Amino acid sequence: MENDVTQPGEESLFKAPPLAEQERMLEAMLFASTEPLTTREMAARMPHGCDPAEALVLLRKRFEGRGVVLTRVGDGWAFRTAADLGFLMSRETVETRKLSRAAIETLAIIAYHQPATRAEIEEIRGVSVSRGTIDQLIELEWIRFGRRKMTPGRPVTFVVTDQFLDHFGLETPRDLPGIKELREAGLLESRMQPGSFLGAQSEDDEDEDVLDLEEDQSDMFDG
Amino acid sequence: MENDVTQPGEESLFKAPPLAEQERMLEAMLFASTEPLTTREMAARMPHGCDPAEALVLLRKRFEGRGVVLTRVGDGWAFRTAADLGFLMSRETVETRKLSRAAIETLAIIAYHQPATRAEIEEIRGVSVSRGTIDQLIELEWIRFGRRKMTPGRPVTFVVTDQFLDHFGLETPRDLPGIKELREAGLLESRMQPGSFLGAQSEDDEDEDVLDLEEDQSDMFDG
Amino acid sequence: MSDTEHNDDDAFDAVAERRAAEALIVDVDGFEGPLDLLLTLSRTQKVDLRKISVLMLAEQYLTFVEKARSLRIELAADYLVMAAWLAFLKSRLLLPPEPGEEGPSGEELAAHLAFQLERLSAMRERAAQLMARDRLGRDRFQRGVPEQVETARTVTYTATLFDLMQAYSRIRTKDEFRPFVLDRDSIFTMEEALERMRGMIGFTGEWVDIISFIPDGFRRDPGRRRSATASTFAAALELVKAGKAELRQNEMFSPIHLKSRGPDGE
Repeated sequence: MENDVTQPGEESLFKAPPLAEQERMLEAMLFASTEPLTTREMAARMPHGCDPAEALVLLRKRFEGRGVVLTRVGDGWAFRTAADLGFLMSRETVETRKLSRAAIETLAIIAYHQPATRAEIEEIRGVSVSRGTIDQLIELEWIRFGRRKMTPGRPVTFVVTDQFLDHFGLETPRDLPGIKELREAGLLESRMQPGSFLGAQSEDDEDEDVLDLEEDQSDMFDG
Repeated sequence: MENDVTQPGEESLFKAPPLAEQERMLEAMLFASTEPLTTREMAARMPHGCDPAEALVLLRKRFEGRGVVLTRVGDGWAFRTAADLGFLMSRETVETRKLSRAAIETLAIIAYHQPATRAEIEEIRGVSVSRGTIDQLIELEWIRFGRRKMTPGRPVTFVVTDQFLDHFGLETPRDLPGIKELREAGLLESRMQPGSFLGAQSEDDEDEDVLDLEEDQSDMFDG
Repeated sequence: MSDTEHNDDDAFDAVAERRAAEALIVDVDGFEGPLDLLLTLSRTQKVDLRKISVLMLAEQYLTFVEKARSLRIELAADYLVMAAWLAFLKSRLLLPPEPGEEGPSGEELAAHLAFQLERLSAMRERAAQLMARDRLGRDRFQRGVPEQVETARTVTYTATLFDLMQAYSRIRTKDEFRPFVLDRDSIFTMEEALERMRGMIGFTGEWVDIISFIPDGFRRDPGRRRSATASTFAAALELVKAGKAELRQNEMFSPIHLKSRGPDGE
């Protein structure tokens, strides 16, 4: 922004590489990385004036129907092999730990109800969530802590991660199978028992230690 | 893919998949493989009757001049970044290291107890905090100096920064999971009695005066 | 709420149902809580969950619990809590509400239970669909050899929230939660001073400058010296208080002398 005579637009016209060249660059970067890259990350590595978003459209189109396809994962993009060719890759398969039924259900509940509190998960499953279950899902990097709920006790919430989306081939959480129907059927509403029974119970026992900690933390805002 | 009329099962029984399909298979295998693949290895994984050599010619041609190229490596084949785009990979070599145990513990204490004085950190960790540890965390911009404590000696305090929140995906320091949540997630050992933890926590608060006095003392001897 | 489709023709079904219930009992460990069991029982009604007869379901459940009891199978407490609640629900559904009675009606409670079952069932289905998707590392694969071009290497430090939490948990669960200890070796405590002086004054019968009790390591460095001086002085006062020594000082700021009162001074 010094004493440029040219407009920023013109400048990038002269200096930015042609779109086809930008597409090559994206291709190289995305091939080289195992993890999804965001357009911001890619732009940072490309010469000044490049627009990854535009080149990305071309690149995605180019790989449509190919053995390797360009997939969106949350905010990022990644090349992944086409699902119908999985049979060729038996040797690359990493044997994953088998998840317990409790873990699978807990994961689904978090994905569909996110952000979900522990009490909500327990309310839906009708049983308490064991310590190991959440731990396992966090370790797999499929869930993480979200914002605290603005309800009494300010319970923490759980949300799914980009790794979750990547693993299950979802572009965004909105692409979860049947989520629209569930919402329309009112099955994603947090409805508690009239009166009190299941669930209400687990809400009550928000331990004092949470409060304790919060008190501690809230001190810093008083300053 | 293209205009398949036959079922996949029949296909492999009677005739090899169309060449375009074979090309897709090569593309996927070469992409996902951890090492270069020979045509023989690829043929072994593909349906009966496939000819990788022929499809390889097509695939190689397809990637000519692209961001990645199909390269011969020894007896095998592998995708490699085009030589002229190597500069894009340079940022990928940022080496990330895990924080030392001392640093992560110090950071955790500051995050949970902020504003925290050096003496408080030492009290909780049970060992003295090296200057390097604090310096490193400040350099990472994860902690900064807070207000001085209004206690004798007016010790400086440390608090976490916005960059810290950003890095750890927290919106506010209040979103840090509390003790109860840590325990529920299986991160706290059960052998620790909840009571004793609580006790320790509240003791900290009571001991504040004592702590500050001791720090005061140390200042005096620093002379 | 009571059912009209309960004909005598269903006698056969009732037997089959009872058999099914018995089979369930053997598998009581296979259930993840009472809600799960209720969902399984509801399947025997072979109707859409929205049309389920909650009353009939309550009866099925109570039969199950009764049966388990007769077979002397111990059920976890939450199963019994649910049984009690269902018995209460049943009475609410069957009896007209008492005048002035408070709380939700039987229908409201039944509707919520049906909602819970439908929701649990829906989540189960979705969970199964999720697990059946084309998964990374099983059906879809990432690049086998991520490329690394070695150039200028910058080091950044990283940690995840998980690391942070683990670290904090680790500190908080240390076996011994030791009280505050000064880990500074430049401090000579009063206890140490007292220990040292007790060992030395037994042999002295004459006035000695208390400075001479300061150990060698604490004489040079001003900070250490100050600490040792203070603690030695405090220890000397302690000895006087205990009647084991006498102190004297000729004038302000002059050296302080200490003399043992001898072994008989005890």
